[in-house]
Amino acid sequence: MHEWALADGIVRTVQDFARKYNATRVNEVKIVLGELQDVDPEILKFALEETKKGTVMEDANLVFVEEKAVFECKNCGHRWYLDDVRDILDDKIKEDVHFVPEVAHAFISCPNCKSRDFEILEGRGVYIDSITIEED
Amino acid sequence: MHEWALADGIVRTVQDFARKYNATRVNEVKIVLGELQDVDPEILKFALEETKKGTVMEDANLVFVEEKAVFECKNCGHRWYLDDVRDILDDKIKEDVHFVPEVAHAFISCPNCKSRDFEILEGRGVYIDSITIEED
Amino acid sequence: MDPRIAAIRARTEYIKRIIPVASGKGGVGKSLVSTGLALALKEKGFKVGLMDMDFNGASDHIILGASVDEFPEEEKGVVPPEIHGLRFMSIVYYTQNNPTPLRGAEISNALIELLAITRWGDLDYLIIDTPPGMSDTFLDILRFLSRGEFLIVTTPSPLSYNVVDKLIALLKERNHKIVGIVENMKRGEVIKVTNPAAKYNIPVLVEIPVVNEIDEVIGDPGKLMHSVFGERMKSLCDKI
Amino acid sequence: MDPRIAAIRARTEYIKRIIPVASGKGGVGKSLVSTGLALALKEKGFKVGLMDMDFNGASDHIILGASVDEFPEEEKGVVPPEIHGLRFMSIVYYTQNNPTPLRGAEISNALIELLAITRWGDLDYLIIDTPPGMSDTFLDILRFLSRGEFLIVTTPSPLSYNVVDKLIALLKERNHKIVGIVENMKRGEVIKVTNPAAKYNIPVLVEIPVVNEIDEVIGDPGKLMHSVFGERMKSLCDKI
Ligand SMILES: Nc1ncnc2c1ncn2[C@@H]1O[C@H](COP(=O)(O)OP(=O)(O)O)[C@@H](O)[C@H]1O
Ligand SMILES: Nc1ncnc2c1ncn2[C@@H]1O[C@H](COP(=O)(O)OP(=O)(O)O)[C@@H](O)[C@H]1O
Ligand SMILES: [Mg+2]
Ligand SMILES: [Mg+2]
Ligand SMILES: [Mg+2]
Ligand SMILES: [Mg+2]
Ligand code: NI
Ligand code: NI
Ligand SMILES: [Zn+2]
Ligand SMILES: [Zn+2]
Repeated sequence: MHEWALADGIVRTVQDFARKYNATRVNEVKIVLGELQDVDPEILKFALEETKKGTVMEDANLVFVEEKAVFECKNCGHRWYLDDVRDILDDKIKEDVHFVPEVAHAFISCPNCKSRDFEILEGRGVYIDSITIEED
Repeated sequence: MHEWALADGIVRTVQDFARKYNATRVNEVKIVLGELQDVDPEILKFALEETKKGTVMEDANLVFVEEKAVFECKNCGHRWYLDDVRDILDDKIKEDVHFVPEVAHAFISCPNCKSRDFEILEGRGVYIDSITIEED
Repeated sequence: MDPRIAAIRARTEYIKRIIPVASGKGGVGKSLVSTGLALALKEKGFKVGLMDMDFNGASDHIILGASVDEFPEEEKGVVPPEIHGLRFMSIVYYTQNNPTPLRGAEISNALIELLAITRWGDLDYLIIDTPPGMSDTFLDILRFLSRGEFLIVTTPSPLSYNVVDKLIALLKERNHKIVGIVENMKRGEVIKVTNPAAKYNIPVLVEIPVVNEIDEVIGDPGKLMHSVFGERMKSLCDKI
Repeated sequence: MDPRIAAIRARTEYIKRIIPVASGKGGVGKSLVSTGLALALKEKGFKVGLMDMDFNGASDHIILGASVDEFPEEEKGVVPPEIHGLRFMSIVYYTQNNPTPLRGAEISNALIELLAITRWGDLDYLIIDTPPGMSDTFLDILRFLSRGEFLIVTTPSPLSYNVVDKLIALLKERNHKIVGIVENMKRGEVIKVTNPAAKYNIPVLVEIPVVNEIDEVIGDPGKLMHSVFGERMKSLCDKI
């Protein structure tokens, strides 16, 4: 349910954007959901539908795109996917990472060299890919 | 003259690369020189010519490309170029930055908001853009 | 576009004053001062939040003797659990006490995430404990919580003064607010080096002596607040 | 491709032993131990380099009383100036004593640059002073100087032990070498919490008491080495 806080951030960001470009309405908002954070699209969608009521994005079409998580080891250069370390992730760990994706470093290490010094190249969390507006 | 240490790094990197791909000779090495570090291409070229003797890159053509320095403020988003702050840079500061480009943060701040919290997007220092080899 | 930036503004809207406790130098007592000050303010009847932003050296939960095994409640965000009357947020709720090495960019990302989801609600004070250095966390506080009023902690050592001096210079340069300086672990001898407080004309709000038995009260806020350290924290309340 | 990575290997080739002095915790005495140990090893006749990798909290030049106004000599790289018989490298040669806030990624970049250009030459020991935390600098030492043998500094406080424990866990996890632990600023009372040394079976090489007059010898290596602190550093030499 902390998805409401993310929804709130999305709506505010779209509102700021619309104001900046004098938009009369927002047609579409494309939202990327990074696999690592594992945000439930249904909950986020519901939260967004509620939050956007009465705003400039009231009638906007919401498009969700899922993004695979990709990791790269800074120590040995090895690149891997979430599926490669899926067996480490119990429910408690999944919840931890759901709230703060960076705590992945407490649980996951490079499958090749065991280092915790890796980068999350893609699929970390939630961000806005594009906003389509109608101008004055 | 600390350019010799950089030349040494370039030659070693090219040698490692050539070994990895079983190259019999290296035809060309393209080297990017970031404006901020202000490395003298003549000195670097001379150091490279000397250092590469007897190595797999002995006959390689050296191509130098200059890259403008671009800065972006993390605080206000403003983007600027080295020329915009040129008046701050006396000879002593230029030397400081020549050795360790990051110390720019000790001397330069965002022309818009005065924050020292900026990123060097491009033109920081020396790196190898490409190596062209002949394989076995 | 990062939707969390706008969320941070909304999440911190009803906080009256934000007090980052900083130093530049490590081991000067930032965590004890942050936690002690938060507890003292609460005793005076204020609504107080405490956020431990030293992700690699998180200490406030240890000083508080807080259990961090349960997740903070989720309700349109994350509600900071109440610990000894403080609304307390720390990354340790999510690390299961594992070492969690984070590079600066990741520290920044985690910090933004926590600020975007934590629902402090109405607060008189949000006290922020910070890591040493003037790297990502410090710069992000300047960026996202620019109305923060800094409380600077130092010890009377040339090694602290040197770093604290640089931190103050950075804050002054862009007119960030500084409420004052806490001089901690005074040993009583005369020191030849001068506190940068004088140079920058910043008030020294309180001096705290070395409290030999302090390690014995870590984990027990009641005892901490009854020690000499706690007494000084109470007097600090009236000066910020 | 970054040509500096290969350069680092070449620049550190003729160093027999690399000793990073680390803790995770700030203010435990890493800088005093790094500098004191380097001076003690030199007194025994070894060729010693000292590198201050705590860019935001650079302290070793202050402990050494070193002038850093002149650039290190350029000769096919950069030659670390000899200070009290140590080959000494620090970012302060290049910052003109200005505050230099660097985010983690920049700390990493500056560190790689310094390692790539510094010509230590033949050394028996390179002592590396490190910042608190386990962020970019720590991770880069593991990455580029993986043969480093860590000397861990702690104080006898639960707040230090907690962080030191995590640092040791990280080092052990991937079999990095640990030469031992220095327990600094012992105040003589019995502490109920146990040093993680026991848990991990790591030797405590030396215990250093609180030296009240230490601030008066900062900047004067001769006096530092004649203090109780200096005596402990000499005995540490034989144990690493
Ligand atoms: N007034 C004091 N007297 C004695 N010890 C103190 C005092 N203040 C702090 N300490 C000790 O100093 C160490 C560092 O304190 P801490 O609050 O963790 O500092 P920081 O957060 O700046 O790293 C801890 O071991 C703590 O117990
Ligand atoms: N044995 C000791 N006795 C008294 N003070 C000490 C002792 N060791 C260190 N200090 C003081 O503790 C502070 C931190 O020491 P420092 O070497 O800067 O630690 P770090 O590098 O871990 O931050 C300094 O003010 C220093 O003078
Ligand atoms: Mg959940
Ligand atoms: Mg020069
Ligand atoms: Mg602390
Ligand atoms: Mg230090
Ligand atoms: Ni959730
Ligand atoms: Ni040069
Ligand atoms: Zn790896
Ligand atoms: Zn700016």
